[in-house]
This record gives sequence, C-alpha cells and structure tokens, in this order.
Amino acid sequence: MSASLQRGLNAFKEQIDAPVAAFFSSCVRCGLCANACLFYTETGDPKYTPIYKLEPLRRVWRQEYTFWGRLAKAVGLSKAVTDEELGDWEELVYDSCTMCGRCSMVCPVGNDITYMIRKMREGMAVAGHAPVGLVGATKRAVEIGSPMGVKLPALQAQIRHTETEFGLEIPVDKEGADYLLLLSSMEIMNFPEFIGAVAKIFKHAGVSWTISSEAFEATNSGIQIGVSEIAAELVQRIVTAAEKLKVKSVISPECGHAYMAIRWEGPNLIGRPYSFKVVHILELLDQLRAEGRLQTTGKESQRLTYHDPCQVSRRGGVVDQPRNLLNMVAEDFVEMPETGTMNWCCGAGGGVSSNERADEIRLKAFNRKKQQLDAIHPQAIVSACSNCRIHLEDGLEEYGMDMPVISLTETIAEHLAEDKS
Amino acid sequence: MSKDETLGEALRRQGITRRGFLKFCAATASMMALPPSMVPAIAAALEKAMRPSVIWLSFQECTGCTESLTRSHSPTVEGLIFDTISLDYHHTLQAASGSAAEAAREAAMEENYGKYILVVDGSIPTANPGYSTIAGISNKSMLLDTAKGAAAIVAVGTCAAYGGIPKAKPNPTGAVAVSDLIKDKPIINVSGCPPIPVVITGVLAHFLTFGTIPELDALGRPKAYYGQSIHDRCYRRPFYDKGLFANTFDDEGAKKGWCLYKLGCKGPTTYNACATTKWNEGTSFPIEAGHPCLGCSEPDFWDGGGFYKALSMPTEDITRAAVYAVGAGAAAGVALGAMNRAKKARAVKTHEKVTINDLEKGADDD
Amino acid sequence: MHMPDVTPAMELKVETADALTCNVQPLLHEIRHALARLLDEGGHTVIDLRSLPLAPGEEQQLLDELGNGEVYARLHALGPTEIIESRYPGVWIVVHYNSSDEVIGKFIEVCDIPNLLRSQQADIQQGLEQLQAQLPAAIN
Amino acid sequence: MTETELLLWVRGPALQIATVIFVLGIVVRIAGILMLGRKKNLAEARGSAVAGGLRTILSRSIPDPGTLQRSTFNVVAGYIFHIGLFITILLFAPHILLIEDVFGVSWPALPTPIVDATTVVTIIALLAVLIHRLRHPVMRFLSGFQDYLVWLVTILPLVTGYLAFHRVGIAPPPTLLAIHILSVELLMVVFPFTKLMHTFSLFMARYYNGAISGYKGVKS
Repeated sequence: MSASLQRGLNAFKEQIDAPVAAFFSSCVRCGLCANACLFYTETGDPKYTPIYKLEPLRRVWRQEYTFWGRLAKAVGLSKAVTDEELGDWEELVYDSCTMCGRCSMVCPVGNDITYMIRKMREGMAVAGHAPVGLVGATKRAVEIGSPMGVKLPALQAQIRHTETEFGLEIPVDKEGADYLLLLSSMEIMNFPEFIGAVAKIFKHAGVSWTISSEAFEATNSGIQIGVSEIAAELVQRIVTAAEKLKVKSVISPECGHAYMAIRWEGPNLIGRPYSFKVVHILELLDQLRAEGRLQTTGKESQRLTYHDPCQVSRRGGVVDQPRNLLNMVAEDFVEMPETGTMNWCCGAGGGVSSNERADEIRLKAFNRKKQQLDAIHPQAIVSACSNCRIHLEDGLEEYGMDMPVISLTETIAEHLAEDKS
Repeated sequence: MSKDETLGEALRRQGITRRGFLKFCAATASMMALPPSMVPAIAAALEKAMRPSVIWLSFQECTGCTESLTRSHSPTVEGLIFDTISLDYHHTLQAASGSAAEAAREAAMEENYGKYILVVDGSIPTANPGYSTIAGISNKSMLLDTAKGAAAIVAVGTCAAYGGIPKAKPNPTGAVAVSDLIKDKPIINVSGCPPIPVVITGVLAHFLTFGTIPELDALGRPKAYYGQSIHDRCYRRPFYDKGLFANTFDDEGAKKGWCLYKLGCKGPTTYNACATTKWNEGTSFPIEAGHPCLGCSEPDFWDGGGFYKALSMPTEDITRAAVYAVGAGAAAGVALGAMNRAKKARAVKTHEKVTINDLEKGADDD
Repeated sequence: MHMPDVTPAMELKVETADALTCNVQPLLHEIRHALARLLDEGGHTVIDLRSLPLAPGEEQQLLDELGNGEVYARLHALGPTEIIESRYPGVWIVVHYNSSDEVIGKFIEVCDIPNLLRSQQADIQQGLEQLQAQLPAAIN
Repeated sequence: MTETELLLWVRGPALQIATVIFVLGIVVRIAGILMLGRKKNLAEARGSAVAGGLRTILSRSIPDPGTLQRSTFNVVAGYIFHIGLFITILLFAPHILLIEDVFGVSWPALPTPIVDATTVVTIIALLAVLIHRLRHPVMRFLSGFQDYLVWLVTILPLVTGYLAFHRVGIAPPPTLLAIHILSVELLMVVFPFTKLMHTFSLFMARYYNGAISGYKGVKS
C-alpha cells in the first residue's frame, strides 16, 4: 500500500460531514479570516487566507455532495481535484497553518475553519502530501514511542536526576495512584525541571500520582499529520497504561496538542469513552488552589505576561485557570492586547515545529507575537506548553529580544510555601 | 357665428366685455394647467384664434365621456369653448339623425379637409364589423375614412385611447384603440373612465389657442394633466410616507382618512389630474371620497390584477406554490441526502487502514 | 324569531388630520415673498389654487389665515367674480363663478389692484361710443 | 405584451416559478447539509454544546475588537448593507403587504422617506463593497464569477426598486415596477445555488461552530 490521490480524495469524502457542508455553504468570501491568521498578516500574501487553504476540500464537497456539483461533474463541467493541486496545497495546509483556531473565532458566518483543516489533513496525509519532517516525527512516535525519539532510559535518567536534586520520590508504575502524569518529549529533553516542579507541588498538596514506564509520552503526531488510525494507536497506549495502573485521572502536561489529543480527540479516536478523567496540569493546579491545597509564598516582582497555548485555551477551554494561578505568584501580571481565546499563536503549533521546511515562515509569522509583546513590554513570558516555549525562545532570539520564557507550573513550584500544616 | 370670424370677434359680438374675456382667459389657462403668467399670451392668441371644425365619433362606448363633458358643466366657460368651435357632428348631441347626420359629417369633412379635429370616444371592434355600426357603416371604416382629413385626433376616454373595458379580457369584439388603427396622424389620448371634463376642453382650448397639440407623454397623453401620478399629488400621501394605512373600508384608518394603498389603490401607477383638478367643480375625487384609485386612465386597468389588491401583492397563490415547493424540496433533499450518505458510506468502506508506511508515495514500490 | 338589535343610525364621522399635505404654511411663505417682491420691484404674482394638491379643509384653512380686509368687490362678467382683499393689503382672493354660480377658478393675486378690477381700455372705448350715441347733440 | 400584462405576469406566474425554485432549492440545500450528519462526541463534555451553539448564533454578529480594527471597512460596510437590506426588504410598507399576503403575518412599516434614504445608503455601501472587492488583495484573490454575480443580483432589486419608487427614467411606472419585481425574482432563482445561501446556512454554521467550542467550555 502506498499513498495515492485516490486514497486522499476518498478520505475527503469520508471526512465531510454536516458542519463542513454548512461551513462551505456559508462562506461569502469576505476575507475576514485572513486578518485573523498570522501567516497572512505577517506576509501579506493572500494565498495564506485560511479559507483558501481548504479549496481542494471545498471542491470535493461541491462535486460529491451538492446537486449542482454532482451535475457539473457528471457532464464534465467541473474538473476533478488533481494530485498536483494537492501538492501545491501541502505548504498551505501544513507549513502555514498551526490549527490555532483564531480564524474560526472571527468568521462572521461562523465557519470553524480549523475543524476543516484537521479533516483535510486526513486526506492530504494519505495522498502522500504531508511534510517529510512530520512524516518522520510520526514514524518515530509509532516506532520508538516519541516523535523526538526519546526512549524510556532517557526518562529514567531524568527521573533519577530529579530525585537526587530535589530529594523527592518520583513514583513510577504505581498501581492505584489517583493521577497518571504524562510528559512531552520536549519536557523530558529540554525542560526536565518540569518533572521536579510537579513532584514538589504534588508532595506539597498530597496528590497521589505516578508515571507509567509504558506510556509516558503525551504528544500525538497522529492528530498533527492527520491520520486518525495512528493517532488512535498512540492514544490507545495511554489508555491501556492508565487502565492497567487503575488511575482515576490522566494529567496532560504543559503541551497544547497533547491536551487536544488525549482530552478531546482521544475517546473519539478509539471509539469509546474513557474509564478515567483527563485534566490539564493547570486545571489540576487550579483545582488544588480552589481546595486550599496549594499555598504559595512571595511573588514574582518582574512584569509577567501569559502566552495562551492555542490548544490549551482557545481549542481546549483552559483559559481562567492559568490566570488564577498567576495571580497567586505574580505582582505585576499584564495581559497582551489580544489574549485568552483571542491570543495569537507562537507560530509553531499543529506540527509546524516538526517541519523544518516551515522554519522561515514560522519565524516571519513570529513578528505578530513580537508586536503583541512590544505593546506591553513584559520582563518574562509565562506559558504552559513546551512547544510554545521553545519556539517563543527561538523567535525572541531571531528578533533580538531578551526575555525569558518560563513554565507556569515551575513558577508555582518555586513559590510553594515551605511548611504546610 | 360665421366660419371666418375670430374667437375675439365672436365673443364681443355676443356682448362679452374685455373684462369678461380676461376672466375667460384666466379660467382657460387654469383649465389648460398653464401658469397664470401665461394669461396675456393666451388672451393674445385667443383673440386671433379661428373657430375650428370638430367631428365627434362615438364607437363602442357607454356615453360616459360625453356625459362627463356635458352633464355637469353647462353652461360654463368650457361650454363657451364649445360655442366657439363648430361641432359639426356628434350623433348623441346633434338633432339630425340617420343619413342627414352622415351628410353633415361628410359636408364638414369636405369643407374643412385637413383642418378639422376628430374626437373619438369608444373603442373599435375588429373581430366583426357588424358588432358596431352607425348608419350601416362599420366603426372601423368610419374612423379610417374620417381620420384621413383630420388635422389631429383626440381619443377621449380610455376606450378610445387604449381599448378600455371593451378590450378587457376576453375582448369578445376584438376591440382596439384609435392608435392601433391610425398611424399617420397626431393622436392625443385623453384617457380616463371618464376623463376629467376640463382635460377634454383643455386639450381643445390648447389647440384653439396655439394651433398645436400639447406635449405628450409616452402613452400619448398631454403631460400638463398626466405628468404626475395620483400618488405624487395625493393629499393622503403623507400617510403613505408615515406608513399609516386603512386596512378595511370601515376601520379606524379609513375613518381617519389614511392611505388606501393596502385597499388596492392604483395611485402609484396611475397618471391623471384627479388629485389636483378633482371632480364636480373641484369638489372631490375618489380617494377623497374614501375609495382607492382604480387606475382608470391607464391601459388595461380592468385586467390589472384586482381593484382591491395592493400593487405589491402577488396576483397568483404564492403560498400554495411555496408549500408545494417545501414538500417537493423535502423529498428531493432527502433523496439527495440519501445518495450523499450512501456515497460517504462507500468511502468509509473503501477506506484502507493507514499505517506509517502509507504516508509516502510509492514507498512500497521502491 | 329573535331579531337582533339594529343600530338606529349609522354614524359617519370622517376625521381629517390638520394640515395633511402641509402645503398651507409654504403657501403663506410664498405669499410673503410675493408681497416683498411687490414692494421692492412692483412684481405681480398669481397663484392658481386649482393646481395645488390640498387636503379637504386646507383651502379653507388658507383662506381663514388670510382673512378679510377692506375691499370686497363683486363683478358680473361672464357670470359673477368675487374679488376680496385679504387682511394683508396687496393680497387678493379672486374667485370666478360661471352663470350657475359654480366655481370655475380660484386664485390668489399679490398686486396693488387685480387687473380685472380696472376698467379695460377696450371697454372704456366701447362705453365712450355708447355714451356718445346716447347724447343727441354732443359737443365735440 | 403590454406593460400591464408584463406586470401581471411578474406578479403572478413568474413569482410562482421563482418561489418554487427558491423554496425548493433552499430546502434541498438544507436537507443536503443536515443529512450528511456528524459523529457523536465521545469525550467528556466540559460545557453545553447546545448552549454554545445558540450563543454563537447571536454572538457572531458582533465582531471581535481586533477584527473591527484590522478590517474596519469590511465590517462597517458589511453592517451597513446588511442592515440596509433588512430595512428595505422587511420594513417597507408594500413589501410587508406582500409578506402578509403570502404568510399571513405583518408588522409595522417604517416611514417611506427613511426606507428611501436607507436604499440610497445601501446602494452606496454595495458599490463601495464592490470596489473594495476589486481592490483588496485578499478579496480579489478569493473572488470568482459567482461573487460578482451575487453582488449584481443583490444590488439590482435595490436600484430597480429605487427607480420604481421614484418612477424615474426609461420606462412607464408599471414597467418599472415589473422590472423591480423581475429583479427580485432573479435574486430568488439565483439564491439557492450560490453563497446567498449563507442567509440560512449561517445559522447552522454558527451553531456548529459554537457547539464544537461550547462542548469544550469555550465561548466562540
């Protein structure tokens, strides 16, 4: 078996549903979505208009599922979508779309463009038009267990290191724990402090938790490249581990798309509801705060802002929690001009970070974030997604801005009250 | 009154003073819908005007037009106009009848060939010449014959101007308007059912005064009287603009004199002088009496979709069409939807499991 | 058999709103301008009331506004004509009737004296001739 | 065909034909959309999809501040011509009579001079929208034949209605009225096959958008 146009178009036909039909029926070509997309605003190139990125899918909808489209196709008046076309669209669907969902928030007729991009990628991937970098990451995720190729020994090394440094026990494969913590490869490789921070907080709050040696990877390349079967396989690994360890909840770490994959897409991918709950780490921390189990001391004196990871806030629904938590530890917390569900993407989500070809446009699009930051001049940026953090740092360096990007969980951990009665 | 006497001379001979003549001119100007500043010019022209010969032919008509002209206005200044003209033939009004009357017509035609005015009321049947004859002569041949020597033709009433009620569906007599048969003479359409009397005399006065026909609109009517719609000159127009309508003939709106548009008033598409000149010595006009305008001065007014149906209302049952369309649409939509679902189900069935090896083209072939 | 109560008399009450076409005020202004013109340049203005769309009662409203002034004249020429000076000197109301006393014209004239009131040159001439014929031995 | 016959035809049979195409087309389109169905969401809900959907149907009528700032012309001109169309179509006395005749419901009309002025403003807004479409890089890029056709069939009833109301120009009033009604019938015939469908489908689109977000506890 190999990728083919026919498989791609077949996938389009499978994916088109009532919402897609309603969306395409409603588009009036007003172009408002362009100004909601950082790839358009920072390049000024109309081809980056979000709705245009869906053109092949729209044509398949028209030709297959509307009266006039079927008629036009039958009499040969409308041209079928070609492989070459899909090839041309690869850059638009993968390199210049992070599935951040901002266009879906502004469309006056209410089109959820991101919802359709996600569906379109299902066809693009099986038509052989997914970016090489993303295909590689997906293969690693399936074969090695992590898109970055992180294996269990690497995690075990980080766990040992953290245990020594903080003098805390990191429970692994502890059956019957309340919470199963997932991690993203980036946290394991780039931000191992996260593990220590979580351990510290959970000890402080008395949370019963564990990490699974069989399913610790939270990320899911399957939903980024757009192959539901692969995404389902990756989700299934976590579900199996969680059920084996009989945990009550699974914690999605500081990673945007991981939350989307395990919290919102997961049950639909595996075709059944979970027997456990899924929470984002910030949701859990905010819940502990509300229950009075999270006590902090002292405040950050520097001017802080919060960068909403798109899949956590706009597409995930975790919007107020980070603000509640920041207010515990920040003296000078300022919001960016457009924030919360209207925040601008860092430019690297939705698989763009795994796609080296998109580096140039990603950095160009970062100018949008720069303008947001220039409006408020924070001294540090707090976020809750490792991918955002890496690419915020990358962008800040590119634009010569000196500003640390820190994890919200880690910031909370630093301010934990020493003695909790 | 001799035929080569001027109008001024004729009036003076009747003992009418200069003051009386000026009053006559002022009334005539008003009648012709000309501004009062034109009175001196009219006086000068009328002074020298020669009395024209007029032949009046009545075809398929109800005599309402003649009634309109004669009944309520005698004797009047307009009457004087008629005293001034030489009405050589009008079979309703003249004493003579039969062959004597026809002889008078032929004599007048011969004497004034090329100069007389032909007034026609009533439409002309074309289906069968026997439907309407005078002294054994069919209307059509009498019209064609009499029109030959006319200087101008005045088609009085909607029947003569546009076919009127005889031409209404199904038009059993094949009635046509004067302008359908005569193409080579100036025709002035004085439409209305009946026309406002002063409009008839006004047109004659104009011809008398200036020796020309007045400026006409696209339907051949004198612009001076038919230049504005009833709606534009209606005193109830402010109610239309405010959106205040009578919904029935006896509701609050009707009693308060609100706009009659909803009751089918054709004022917006009807051009006539009723709203300003009014009827019965300027007493009133239908809308003032509480009845919507029927549009009687417009072509085909009888078949215009119902006198009491507002202009913007459909003339056929749209509701039923819409209901049928919903039914048919639902059936067709469900059929199309079922086809779509089948197609989608096929696509799902065709779906082959995707593995990481399927993401590159021809990966297996190499 | 029960007979329903019959309303004794049908009430016909047609209300007419005040100043429906709102043409009265503009007309009064037109008259004011005409009066000013008469003073400055001696210009003569005639307004034909038949050419204006007026609601029932509006004409009376206008005439009430103008009121009656010092002069009332009634002529007999081709039927009667009434010439009334309004309460504003220089504004005249001229109503022509036919011999059946039906109104055939209604005008407002703004002038020092309506032309129709003056004896006309031709009539004077005729009058002179008649008078001469009346007197057997006129001194030339 | 005389002008009265033409007027009778457009008020009668032509209107019936246009109504059938209009209604049938819309019902087919809506059925076609709905019958494609969608999968039940198996993830645990954080909020109500129905409440979110209904909320977005309303809330999407108000632009977010960023869009208003970045696409001011689009938003303002869009508002003007949509409100203008609403007023001219639904609040003009003769139109309400037509609706009453067909549906049996009616409501008070706006004074004619207001509707008249609105028509002029709407025509100007639509002209401005066309110029914008021709000049703005994104809109020009996205636009095809259909977008210009839809623009034309939308502005035509306004222009012909204005001409018929003021009875200006080329043809006698009944013909002007007939042309106006014909232009509306053209709009009705084109409607179900073009993006004009958004008049109805946007309620579905907004609902789905709001429901997808609402399920996740996000206000969209």
